Amino acid sequence: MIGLQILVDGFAISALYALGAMGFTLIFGVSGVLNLSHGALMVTAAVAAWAASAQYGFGSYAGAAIGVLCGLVGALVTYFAVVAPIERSKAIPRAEKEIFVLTGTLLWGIMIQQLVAYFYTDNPKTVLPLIEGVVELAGVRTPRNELFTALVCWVVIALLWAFVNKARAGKVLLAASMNPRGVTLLGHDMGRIYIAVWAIYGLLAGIAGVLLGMFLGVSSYSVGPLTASAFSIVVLGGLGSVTGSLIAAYVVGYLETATAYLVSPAYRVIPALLLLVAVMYLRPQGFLGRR
Amino acid sequence: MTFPLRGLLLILPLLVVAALLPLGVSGYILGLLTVAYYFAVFSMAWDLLFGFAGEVNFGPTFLIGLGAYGAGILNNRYGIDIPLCLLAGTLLAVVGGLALAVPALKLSGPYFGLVTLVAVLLLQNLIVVFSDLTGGEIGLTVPDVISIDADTNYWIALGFMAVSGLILTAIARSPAGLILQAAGQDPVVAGALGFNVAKHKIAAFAVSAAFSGLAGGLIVFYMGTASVGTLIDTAVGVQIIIAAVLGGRRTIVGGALGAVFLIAAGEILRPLGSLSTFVVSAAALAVILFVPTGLLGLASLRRAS
Amino acid sequence: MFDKVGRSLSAAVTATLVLHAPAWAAEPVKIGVIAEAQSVAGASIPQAVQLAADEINAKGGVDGRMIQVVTYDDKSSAADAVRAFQRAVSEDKVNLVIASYVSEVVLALMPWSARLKTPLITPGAASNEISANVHKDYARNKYTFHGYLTSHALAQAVCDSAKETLVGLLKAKSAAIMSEDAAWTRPLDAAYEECLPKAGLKVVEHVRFSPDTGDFTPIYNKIEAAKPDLIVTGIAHVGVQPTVQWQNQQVPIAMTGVSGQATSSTFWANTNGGTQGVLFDSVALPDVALTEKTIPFTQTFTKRFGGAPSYAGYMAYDATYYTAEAIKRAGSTEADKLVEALEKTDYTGTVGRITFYGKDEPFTHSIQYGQGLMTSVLGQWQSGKQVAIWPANVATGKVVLPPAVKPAVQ
Amino acid sequence: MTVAVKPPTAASVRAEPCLTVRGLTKRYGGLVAVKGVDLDLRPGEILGLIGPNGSGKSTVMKLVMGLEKPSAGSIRLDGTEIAGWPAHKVARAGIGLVFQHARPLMRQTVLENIVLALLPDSLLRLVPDPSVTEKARAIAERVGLGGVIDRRPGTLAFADLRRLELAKAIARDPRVVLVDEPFAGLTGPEVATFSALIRGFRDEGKAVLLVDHNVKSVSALVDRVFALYLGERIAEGSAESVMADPTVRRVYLGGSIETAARPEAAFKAESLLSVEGVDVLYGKAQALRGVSIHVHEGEFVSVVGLNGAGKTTLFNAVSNLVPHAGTIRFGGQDLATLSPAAIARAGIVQVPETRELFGDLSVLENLDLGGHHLPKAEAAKEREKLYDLFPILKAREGQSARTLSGGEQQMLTIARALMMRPRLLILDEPTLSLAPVILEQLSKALERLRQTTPITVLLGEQNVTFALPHADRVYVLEQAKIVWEGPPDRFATEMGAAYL
Repeated sequence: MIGLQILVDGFAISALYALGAMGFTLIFGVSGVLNLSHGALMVTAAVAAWAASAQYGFGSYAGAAIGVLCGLVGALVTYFAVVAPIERSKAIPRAEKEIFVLTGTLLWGIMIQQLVAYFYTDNPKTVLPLIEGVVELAGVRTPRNELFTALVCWVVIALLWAFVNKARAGKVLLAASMNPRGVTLLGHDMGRIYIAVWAIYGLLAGIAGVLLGMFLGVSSYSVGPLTASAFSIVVLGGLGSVTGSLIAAYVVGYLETATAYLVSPAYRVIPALLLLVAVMYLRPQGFLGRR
Repeated sequence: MTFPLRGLLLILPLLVVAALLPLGVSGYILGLLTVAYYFAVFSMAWDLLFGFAGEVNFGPTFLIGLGAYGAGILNNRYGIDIPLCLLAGTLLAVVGGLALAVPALKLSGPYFGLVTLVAVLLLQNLIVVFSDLTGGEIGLTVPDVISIDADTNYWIALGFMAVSGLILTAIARSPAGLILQAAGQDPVVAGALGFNVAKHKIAAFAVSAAFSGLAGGLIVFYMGTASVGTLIDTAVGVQIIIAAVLGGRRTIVGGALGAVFLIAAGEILRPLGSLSTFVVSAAALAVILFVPTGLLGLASLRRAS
Repeated sequence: MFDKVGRSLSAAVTATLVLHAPAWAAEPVKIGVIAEAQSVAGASIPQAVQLAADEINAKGGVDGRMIQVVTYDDKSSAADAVRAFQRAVSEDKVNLVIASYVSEVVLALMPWSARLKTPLITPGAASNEISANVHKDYARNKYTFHGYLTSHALAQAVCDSAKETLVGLLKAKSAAIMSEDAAWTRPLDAAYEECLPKAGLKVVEHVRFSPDTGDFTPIYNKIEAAKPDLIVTGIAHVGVQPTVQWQNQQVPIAMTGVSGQATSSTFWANTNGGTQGVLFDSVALPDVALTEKTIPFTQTFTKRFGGAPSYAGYMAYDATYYTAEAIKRAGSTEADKLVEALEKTDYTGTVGRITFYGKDEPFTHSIQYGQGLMTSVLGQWQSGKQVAIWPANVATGKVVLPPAVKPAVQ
Repeated sequence: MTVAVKPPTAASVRAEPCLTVRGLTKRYGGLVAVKGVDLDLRPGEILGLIGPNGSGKSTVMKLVMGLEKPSAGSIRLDGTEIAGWPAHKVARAGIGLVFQHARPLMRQTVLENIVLALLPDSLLRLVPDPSVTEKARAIAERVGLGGVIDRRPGTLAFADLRRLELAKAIARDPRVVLVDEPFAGLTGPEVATFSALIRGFRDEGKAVLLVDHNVKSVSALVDRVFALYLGERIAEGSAESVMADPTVRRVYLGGSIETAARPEAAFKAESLLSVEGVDVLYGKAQALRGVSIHVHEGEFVSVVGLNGAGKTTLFNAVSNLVPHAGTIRFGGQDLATLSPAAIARAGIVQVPETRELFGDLSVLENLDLGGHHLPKAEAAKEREKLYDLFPILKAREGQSARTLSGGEQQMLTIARALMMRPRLLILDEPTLSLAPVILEQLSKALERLRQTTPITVLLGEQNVTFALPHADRVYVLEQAKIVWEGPPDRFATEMGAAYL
C-alpha cells in the first residue's frame, strides 16, 4: 500500500519538477545560459494567475492563460534586458560572461521577487485549480488536480519532444544545442534561435509556475528554492540534456516522496541533496551529460 | 609593484578617518558600520577565491555558517571562552573549506557552483534538523558577547577588517599569490610551469575559509546571536557576492568597499521600505551591465586614461 | 492598489511624530516599534501602537507626557532588528521597545534589551525560550516581557478548546499532531503530547515535517493511515499549502491547532476558499467581543488602516496601554522602575485580562493563561468568515464539518 | 625561404639521449591519436616533429609534458620514467613547454609573468625576492622585452607575446624544451630572431623539440626531423631526406597530378565572388595580409597552402565569421553588413574544416537541416540526387552522424551543404586526415559534380593532388599572403619545388 502511494504521489510532483527544469536545461543547451531568475519567473506566472482570477475577477481559465503569458513575457524581458546585454558587452571578457550572466540573472530574480512581494505581499497563494475533486486510484485517494497536473506536464513534455524531434523548426533548435556554428553555416541566425528558445522557455516556465500555484501554492519566498531545485535537477540529469532532466526530476521527486513516507517528512530534501553531492563527485557530468 | 604602496597611501587616510568616527558619529551608525566591516571581510575572503583562485563559490555562507555556529554552539552549550570558541569555529570553517576544495579541483563552472550551493542548503537543513543543538530556525543565542560598548565593537570590527584586508592583499600580491592567480587563470599553463595547481588552490580555500569563519564567529559574539536568516541563507551569500562584484573583482579591497556601499545604500534607502532591496539589486545589476569592472575598476580606469 | 502603496509607504516612514506636542509639555514617552512592515502579522504592530498612543495622547497622555512612536522595519531579519534596536536606544533614546512576532528576532533582541537595559515587549512571538530565559537569568533578562502566550499556553488552549467543542461533536478519541520541524514547535508538540490525552484524545501519530515542504500528500496519507479523528497542527512558516492540499485531497479528518497564517484575514483569498472548515486558535477575532474593548478597537483599526488587525495587532495595542499604566504607576520611565511596574500589570485589554507570571514561575514575564485571565479563541473559517466557536461566552457560531469530513456515526 | 641545413654537431650525435620515448600510444575512445611512437632526443639537439593537422604531433607533445596521460608506452627523462606524471612534476623534472598560442597572465605585467616562471612551487613565498626580479629583468633584456617590461600582455605586439613565452621557458631553465609551432604568425625578421633564440637553447646544451606542420618552416633550424602521420612515424632523418621521402611527399602533396582546367575566359567576365585587399588580425597576429581573389560563376578555384597559411581565415572572412578589413562582394553585393547566417542564405555555403555536423542527429536529419529552406518535396528530391552522388549516405541514412567514419562524415558535410543549393560552395580542407581510398571517392564525387552541375566551387587544400585536378584556376597562399595565381598545369613548374 505504501509502495503504491509513493508511486502515485511521486508521479505528479516529479512531472512538475521535470517541466520546471526542462526549459531551464533547454536554454542552457542552446545558449549556454544558466538562468538564475528561473524561480522568479515561475512565481511571477503563478502569482499573475492568482491575481487575475482571485483579485481582478477573470475566470480561472483566463487567469491561467494570463499567468502563462506573464511567464512568456518575463522570459523575453529577462533575455533582452539582462542576458543579451551581458553577452553583447565588449567590456566583459569572454571567460567571465558565465559569472556575469549568473550574477545578473540572480539580481534580476531578486528584483522580480521584491516586486511581487511589494504588490502582492509575501503570503503564499494558491491558484484556483481548473479541476477539483478526488478519485480513487488503486485504493489511493488522489485529487483530480494532481492527475490534471501530471497530465498537463506530460502533454507539454510530449509536445516539446514532438516539436524538437519532429517539427522542422524544432529540429533547428535541437541542432543548435548540439552545434551552434553548424546551424549558422546552414543559414540560421543564432540571434533568432535564442529568441525562439527563450520564448519556449518562458511558456514552459509559465505553465510550470501556474500548475505549481494550483497544485502546491507559491509565495515570493519560493523563488530561491525553485531556482535551486531546477538547477539541481538539471545538473543531476546532465546540463543541456532534456532526457537527463526528465530522469533526474523523477529520481529527485521519488526520492523526496519516499523519504517523506519511509523516513520522515522532516528529512525530505536531505537525501536528494546528498545524492547530488555524490553524483557531482563520482560522475560530474550528471546522468546523461557529456563533457 | 609600486601599486600596493600607492594603494596603501590611499587607504590609510580612509582608515584613520574610519577609526576616528566614534568621536563624532552616533552609536547607531557605528553599529551599522560594524556589521558592514564584518561583511567586508566575507566579501574579501570570497574575492580571494573568485578573483585569484578562479573559483566561483556560491556558498560563502557555508564557510561563514560553520565558523559562526561552531563558535556559537561551543559558547552556548559548554560556556567555553570566546577566544577558544572563535578558534574552534575558524578551524571548523577551514575543514569545510577543504571539503569544498576537493570538488573544486575536479569540477568547473556551474558544476562547482552547484556543489557550493548544495553545501549551503545542506547546512541549512542540518541546522533545522538538529535544532536542539543549533536553535533551529529561531537561532542560537550566545550568553557572552565581546563587548556591549558600540565604540569598542566598532574598533574591533574595523581593526579586524583592516588586518584581514592587509593579510589578504599581501597574500594576493605575494609571489605565492602570483602563482595562485596563474593557477586560477590558466591551470594548464601553471602546471606546465611546474606549479602544483591543486596545492595552491587548496591553500586558497583554507585561507578564505579561515577568514570567513573567524568573521562569522566574531559577528556572532557581536550580535549575541546566530541564525540561518542572518548568516547562512543564500540571500546573504548573494549579498556577499554582489558586494565583491560591485566593488571590483580581484582587488580584495573592492569587496570591502562594496560591502560598506551596500549597507550604506540599504540604510539610505530605508524610507523606501521593502522596495529598498529592489532598488539596491537594480543598482547592482546596472553596475554589472554598464561598469563590469566595479567601483574600484572604474577608479583605476580613470587613472589609466 | 494606490491605497496599498500609500499604506506601506506610510508604515515605512522611519519615524512618525504622533502629536505635535506643545513646546512647554513634559518630555515625551518614546516607544520604539520594530516589526516587518510587509507581512500581515507584522504590519499591524506599529499601526496598533500608533492607534493606542493617539488615543492616550488625546486624553492628555501619561501624566501629561505625550507618547511618541518611532517605528523601524526589520524585514523579519534578526540582524536588521538588532541594528534597529541599537538605533532606537542610542540614537532615538526610546524608553521601551515593542518588537516583532518572530521568535528568532525576539530572542536576538533579548540580550540587547539586557545589555542596554531597555524594556522589550514582544506582542506576538510564541517561543517558550523567551520567558524561560527570563526565568533562568532573571537579573539579566528581566527587561524582556513576553506579551503573548507561550507555545505551552497555546497548546493548552488548543487542548481545552478541542475537549469542549470537538471531542463530543466528532466522537473523537484520537488525534495526530502535525507540526513543522522548527524550534518553536518543540515545546508546543511536547505540550500537545501532554494535554491531548488529558482531553481524551489519544495521540496516534506525530508528524514533524520540513518547513520547506511543498507537497503534503505523503504527510496526509501517513496521518490517514493512523486513522486519527482529528489533526492538531503547529504551523506558521507554512499554512496556505497544507490547507489547500488538505482540501484538494479531501482529507476526511478535521484540522485544528495553531496555524499562524489561518488567523490572517486574507487567508480565505490566498487559499481560494480552501480553508473552509479549518479550525485554528487565535488570541482574538475581528467580530468577537472578548471584552468590551475588542470590537471598538477592531472597528477603529479597520477604519483607519483599511484592514482588520492581526493577532499581534491586538497584543501590541494592549501592550501600549498597559505600558502607559505602568509608567503612571512607576511615575518614571526609568528602566528598572518600569520593569517593576510592568510586573504588577493587571489590565483588561482587547484580548482579556493581562497579568504576567512572576519570577519564580517557569514562564516568567509571559502572559498568564487561563479562564478569567487570558485564553485564546477557537475560530473556524466558514464561507469566507472567521467564526468564533470557543469559549462559549464569546462564540458567534457553531462548528460546521469541513467538506470532506463525514459526520460521526453512533 | 631557402633550404639550408646545418650539419648536426658531432657532439650532439654522440651524446646519450636525455629523453627516450618508447611505444607511446594514446587513445581517445575508439580513436587512436598516437600509435607506438619511438623517439629519442639528445642534449644539444633540435629535433623537428612534423605532421599535418590531426597527425598526432600535438598529442605527443602533450603526453611528454604530462598534460595528457598516455594509454601505453614509456617516457624516460634521463632514465626516470615520467609517463603519466602530472604536468607540474614533469616541469619540475626539467621539461619546459612553449605554447603555440601565447598564454600569459593577462592581468599581470610582462615582468610579473617572467617572475612567475622563476618562482619555486611554494605556498610560503609571501615576500618578493629582489634577486628574482633582477633575474627576470635580465631575461627580458635577453629576449628583447626590455622596453615593455611594465606593460600588460594585452598591449603587446604579437611577436613580443611570443618572446614572452620564450622568456618564461628560459626562466624555467629546463633540460628539454618543447616548442609548439615556433614561427606561426611571425614575419621574416622575427623568424630570424626567434631562430637565434632557439639556437641559444641548443648551444646551452638543452634538448629542443620543435613541433610544426611542415618541414619547410623549421628546416633551417633543425638537426633532425621526425615526420608523423595518422599517429605513426612515416619518416625520420635530416630535413632534406625527410622532404625527399616519397611517403612524406605523398602525404603532403599527393601523387601524380593531372589537370583539366577550363580557361578563365570561358566564364562570364564579372566575378561571382570578389575579395579585395582583405586583412585579418587575430589579436596581434596577422592572419591575412591584403588578400585578393575572385571566382567566376561556374568556376572551380583552388586555394592551396600549408596548414596555418590562412585558408580557413580567408573562408571565415568571406562568411563574415571573423572581423576583417577590405571588401568582399558576392554577385555585386557587399557582404560587410550581412550576418554569417544571411550570407549562407544568400548562397555562399561553407563546408568547414571542422565539419560541424550534428553528432546526435541521423544522417537523414542532418541532410534535412541543410534542406530546411526548401519546400519538403523539393528537399526530398535534392536528397535523392545526393544519395546518388554519395551512395554510402543512403545506406547510413538512419545512423547518427557521430558514429560515421571520418570519410563518411566528410561526405555528409558536403551533401548537407549541397542541400542548401549553394551558388558558391566553399570546401575547406576536405581531405583532412582521411585515408587515401576515401580521398579517391571524394575526388570522383567532386569531378562528377563539376561535370554534371553548373556549381561554383572554392576549394582550400594543402593536398595539391586533390586540389589541382578539378581546378580551373589556383591560388597559392603562403604566410597570410597570396604568392601565386595561375592555371593548375603551370603549378608544378612554377611552384612545385618551393611548396613543401
